[in-house]
Amino acid sequence: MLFRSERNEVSDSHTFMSAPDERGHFGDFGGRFVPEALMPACLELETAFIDAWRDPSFTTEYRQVLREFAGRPTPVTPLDRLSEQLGIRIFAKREDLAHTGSHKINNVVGQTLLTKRMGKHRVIAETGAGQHGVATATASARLGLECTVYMGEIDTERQALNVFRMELLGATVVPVTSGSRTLKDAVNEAMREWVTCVDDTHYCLGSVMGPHPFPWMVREMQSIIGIEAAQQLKDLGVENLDMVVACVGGGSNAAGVFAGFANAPTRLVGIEAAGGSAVGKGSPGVLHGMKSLLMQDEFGQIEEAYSISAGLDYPGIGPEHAYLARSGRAEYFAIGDSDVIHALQVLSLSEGIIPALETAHAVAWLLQEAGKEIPLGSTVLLNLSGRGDKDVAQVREILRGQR
Amino acid sequence: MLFRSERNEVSDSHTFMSAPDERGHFGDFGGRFVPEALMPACLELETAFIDAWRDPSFTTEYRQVLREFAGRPTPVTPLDRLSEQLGIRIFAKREDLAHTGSHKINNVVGQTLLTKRMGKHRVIAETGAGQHGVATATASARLGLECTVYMGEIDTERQALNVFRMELLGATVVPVTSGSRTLKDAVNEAMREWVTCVDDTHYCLGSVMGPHPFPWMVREMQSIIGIEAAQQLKDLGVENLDMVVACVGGGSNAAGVFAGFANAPTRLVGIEAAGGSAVGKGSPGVLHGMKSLLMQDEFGQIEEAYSISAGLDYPGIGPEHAYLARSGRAEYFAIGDSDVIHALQVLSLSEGIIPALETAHAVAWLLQEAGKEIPLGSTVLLNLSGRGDKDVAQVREILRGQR
Amino acid sequence: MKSLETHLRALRSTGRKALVPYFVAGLTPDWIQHVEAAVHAGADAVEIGIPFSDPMMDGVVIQGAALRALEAGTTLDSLCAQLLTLSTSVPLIAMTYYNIFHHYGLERSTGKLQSSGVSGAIVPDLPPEEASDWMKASASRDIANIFMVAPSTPPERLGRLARLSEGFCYASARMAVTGKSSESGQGRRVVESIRAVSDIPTYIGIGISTPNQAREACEVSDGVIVGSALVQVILNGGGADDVENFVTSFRRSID
Amino acid sequence: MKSLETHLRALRSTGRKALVPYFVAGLTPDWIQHVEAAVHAGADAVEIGIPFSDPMMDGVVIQGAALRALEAGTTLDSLCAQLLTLSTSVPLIAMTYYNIFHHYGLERSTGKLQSSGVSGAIVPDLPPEEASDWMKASASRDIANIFMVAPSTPPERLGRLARLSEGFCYASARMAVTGKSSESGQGRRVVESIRAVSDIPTYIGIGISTPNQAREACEVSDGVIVGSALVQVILNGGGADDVENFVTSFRRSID
Ligand SMILES: Cc1ncc(COP(=O)(O)O)c(C=O)c1O
Ligand SMILES: Cc1ncc(COP(=O)(O)O)c(C=O)c1O
Repeated sequence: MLFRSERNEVSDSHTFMSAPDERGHFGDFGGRFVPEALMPACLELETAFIDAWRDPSFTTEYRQVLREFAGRPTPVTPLDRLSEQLGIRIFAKREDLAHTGSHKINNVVGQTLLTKRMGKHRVIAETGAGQHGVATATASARLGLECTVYMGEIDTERQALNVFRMELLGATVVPVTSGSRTLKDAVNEAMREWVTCVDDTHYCLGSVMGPHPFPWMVREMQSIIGIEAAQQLKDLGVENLDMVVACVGGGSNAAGVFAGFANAPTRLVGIEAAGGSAVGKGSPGVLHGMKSLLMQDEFGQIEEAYSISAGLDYPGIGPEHAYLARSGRAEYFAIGDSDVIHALQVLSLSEGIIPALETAHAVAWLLQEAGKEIPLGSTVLLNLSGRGDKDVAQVREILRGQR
Repeated sequence: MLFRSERNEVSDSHTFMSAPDERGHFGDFGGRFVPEALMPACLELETAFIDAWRDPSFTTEYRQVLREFAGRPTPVTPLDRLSEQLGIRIFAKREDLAHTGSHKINNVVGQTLLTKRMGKHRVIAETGAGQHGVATATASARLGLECTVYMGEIDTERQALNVFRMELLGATVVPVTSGSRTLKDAVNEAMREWVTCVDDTHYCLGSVMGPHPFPWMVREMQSIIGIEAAQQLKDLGVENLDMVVACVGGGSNAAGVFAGFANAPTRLVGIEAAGGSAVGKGSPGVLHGMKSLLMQDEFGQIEEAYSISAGLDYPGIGPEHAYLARSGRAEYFAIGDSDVIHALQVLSLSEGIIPALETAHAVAWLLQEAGKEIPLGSTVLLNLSGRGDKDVAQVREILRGQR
Repeated sequence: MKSLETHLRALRSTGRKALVPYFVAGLTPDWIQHVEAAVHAGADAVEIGIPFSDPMMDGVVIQGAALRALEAGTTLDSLCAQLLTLSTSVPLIAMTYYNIFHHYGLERSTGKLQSSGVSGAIVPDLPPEEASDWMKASASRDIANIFMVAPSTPPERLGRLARLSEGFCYASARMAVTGKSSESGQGRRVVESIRAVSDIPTYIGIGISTPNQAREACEVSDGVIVGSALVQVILNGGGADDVENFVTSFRRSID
Repeated sequence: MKSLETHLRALRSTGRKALVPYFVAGLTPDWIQHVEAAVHAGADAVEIGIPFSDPMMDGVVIQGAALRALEAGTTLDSLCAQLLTLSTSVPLIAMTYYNIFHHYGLERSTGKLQSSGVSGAIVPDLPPEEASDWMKASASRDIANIFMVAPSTPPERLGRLARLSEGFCYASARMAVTGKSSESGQGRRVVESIRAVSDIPTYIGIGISTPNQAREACEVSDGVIVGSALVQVILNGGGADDVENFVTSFRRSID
């Protein structure tokens, strides 16, 4: 765990990915921009998280559930055939093998345990494609918590099977009909709903975004990825990792894996979808309780993201990423939809791993930049954030359309 | 590994699940009933397997690939809420968390490594629902082997997404139009095809069936399940396991988990689909290269199985299971389609794990027999052979139809 | 003391309960006439909702209205220009989300508001912890910062919010976003808690949708804010007359 | 020596090449007439295919024919009853998969075959390693066991198969299941290997579909087995006349 008992101004101490300041700032970003009605819940959550994260009985249970239920540690797989093709040495951290098929489970296991510890018996969550929703429904079922998931109406139609999956797990899925009827609006709606039920309900946010303490807490709960990977690479005899590459929607899988290498001489690279590129096309702004980089028009209206992958279909990015980008510690690049399908095919064919479309963005960047941004001979860790099973129907349609 | 350097008559030594006799017999069952054209290939395979399985460099690589690529060990999860409901203590061995979503990967990792070792560059396989096909395509992609999968035409239509998944992984899927156009005929066709290409092609059979050495070899390659589970239960403080329960199609996941407990005082229970119940409704016969228990009519024509779950939709059973059943060492029960959906729902709701329909047969039996065949207070290991993601569309249709 | 607060304290001292209707700027081409009709019917101040794409504190009615206003091309610039055409002179209070001002620039925003006749601002997603830059920018422009107090606000926080509030203190009647509600809510309790620590005028809002609810609220508070119910009238196609009738009915009920 | 082998050796000593057509029993109601027509046209022995649900060694033609025969209700009992009506007297050789006999009972099966006039059996999925029970049961019924030798059979195995074979030894021309083939195959090599270890009559089958291929095969072998090509004629709706013409053309070609 990366918990620091003393929370410093990150920029002062010159260590990266330690705790934010008392108000949840990572440099100029972060904070807590929520209606007064939610402030007490955020403060309560902050206290509860700090307390739990320091409590060995909590962290022990958290790690035990990750191990016995969620399948951690996930392996690090050397991608031999792709490495040979590209002239760089690639290892993949296999979050696709975690229960429910992505890194999302790490976070929800932690947050649902925290929900119980806070004496609440219900969680709400937002979801885009449904990965975080399925993960939340899963962790809730395990603990017998009630669970309601907000999902843009368009997404409930596109991802009808994931809706059914959540229902099988006992969750109620509420289609959100406001705004663009996708992820951004699902977050709005979950926040609105949370106002009405903060007493007995925890909002189980799905990425390193939202008001403090969410970005910090979710990063901490995902840091297990990077901590494991650093050790596993050592065990595999890799002494100097040149680069870590991860896709970025809100940024939780990236933050989790970066956390293991933030203070090592390793380049940290986040890959956004070109149509949801908050670092590349965004500017500072305030949305969903945080100050961060956002895609917005000249009057500060938030723009709708568009990406082939629902999980990257978000106009913002977690505030710590905004800070890492502006401080230069991490770099962010964008990949367009057209390169993503090809990357998914290449990884499937060469390594026998069908990645999620989100993850395929990071793969596409490796294919594109090997020998350019990534010097030949480099050693690279790819965070394989999820499996592509949820996406194959969509990919099939797209490839059919191309013929 | 359960390899015994001396292969004994099983019944003589009074140990169970050791190697079969020289001709591949488990008691009265097993053997090698194949056309002469395939005999040399079966003999070559037997030699190659024995040689490889004794070679630490092979078993080391096999275990390394299982660890680094396939995600082993899979965890053992205490099913606390279900245990409380039923009054028995249930642990689940989580094969659903293995790469590609079921235990099938264990076998194909071994067989594809063996294919390379034999100097062959191509594999063929049969598949029903597509789990073994996807697993074979996966392991083949990883090694750069050519891969052709035979699949009943009806199954290619029912499981169009799995066909596409295999294609993404570089495999060629051949629809089989003969006979009942399902799994049984896919096996026939794969065998017919193998005759034409034994020189450079290995037939990667998907369960503990077929001619010697397949039933033995596949069981050995799946025994990692039981070996891991026995150790993990010890680590969890479980000293006396009363019962192991697994679903049985061909019987590979059951054989794999039984292997860890065959010579312990643990009841071994296999659950067949009522419509594919070779032990319950079958009689001795010869099919697909083996003597075993088969569902057949009075003139020895093989009956078509019918099950809600494609993976149990097989009129036979592996010969070692026939032996274990006749010797009394293991017991076999059958569960009808109507109980399966309910069991899938119960496990999803109470534990946050959506099982495969195959696996749900074993769950249904636990629900039905807790307090009856399974005395209250018993400690039971459920082999959770696969995840239900492949089945949710079908389950949704069925539940809709019921409303 | 900012001029809004001076004004509203003076109003209170006359014994009159403040009626503050809420409009979504730019919702219809004649929205300025709607504002004028409300003033004519007895509004003491008007909330000017500046539409935002992601109104986290608003229910479906105001969300829908904001979306329509945005689709009609409403911007901070356009609505401020329109405010200059207003023929009435009650206090105007801007209500919007922080990103609008943050993106436009804090100095630039407050300058714009002031020059458009706005003397107060409610920014529901800007808590005091994050408000210092905004408070600095608004100080020099005589824009009063109105904070909300929620039923969930604990005592220590409540004191701070009440003390920081300028103009009036916004007592949220319920744990909910804007929108109709039939229950009477917790406005009374919230107002009493504010009164215990501050003598600032205190108005109840969130879920006041009938004249009866308004009257009840005014038994304890110094005024009421009426939002969604009025916006609904306009969404239903109501014109200036309907607005006037609507506001009149509330006015009568609280006088 | 079983009587089938005595008969076939005697045939060979006359210099005549053996022509063995294959029929799927029960494929059509008049299948017995087809057999008779073939004999009339010069068949020296006939293979009687007993249909099985899962014919692992057969290509699409014979699979389809077997399925049709089964759907028509063909059983071991029914076809044996029909064999008794045959008006000709060439040797009959049963060909089927082991499960048919295993399930019917080995003693019972061989008894049934003998009493129906069958004097040989080809069971392609019964290798010598598993054949001892069957060989015991067939010994007392004068049923000759015919083993197949494949192009892939290694020398040691080949010797054993040739020695065990009774009646004749079946040289498989290619690594494939039954069905048409245009290439000439490896029959010549297989026959030569068998000749090197045994003087049993040796016939080539698997993929012999034209009179030309048959003639070529008989340059080295003692006879040919013609299966799928003939079954196809019947599947196409051909009657006894067509069978007679078909067999005649093969007879002419190898004489
Ligand atoms: C597999 C996968 N990767 C990445 C993401 C993006 O989220 P984050 O940036 O928080 O990791 C998602 C979101 O659904 C996902 O499912
Ligand atoms: C999840 C799962 N369980 C069980 C089976 C049945 O096979 P076996 O009996 O060989 O384990 C299958 C076959 O597809 C399967 O996918």
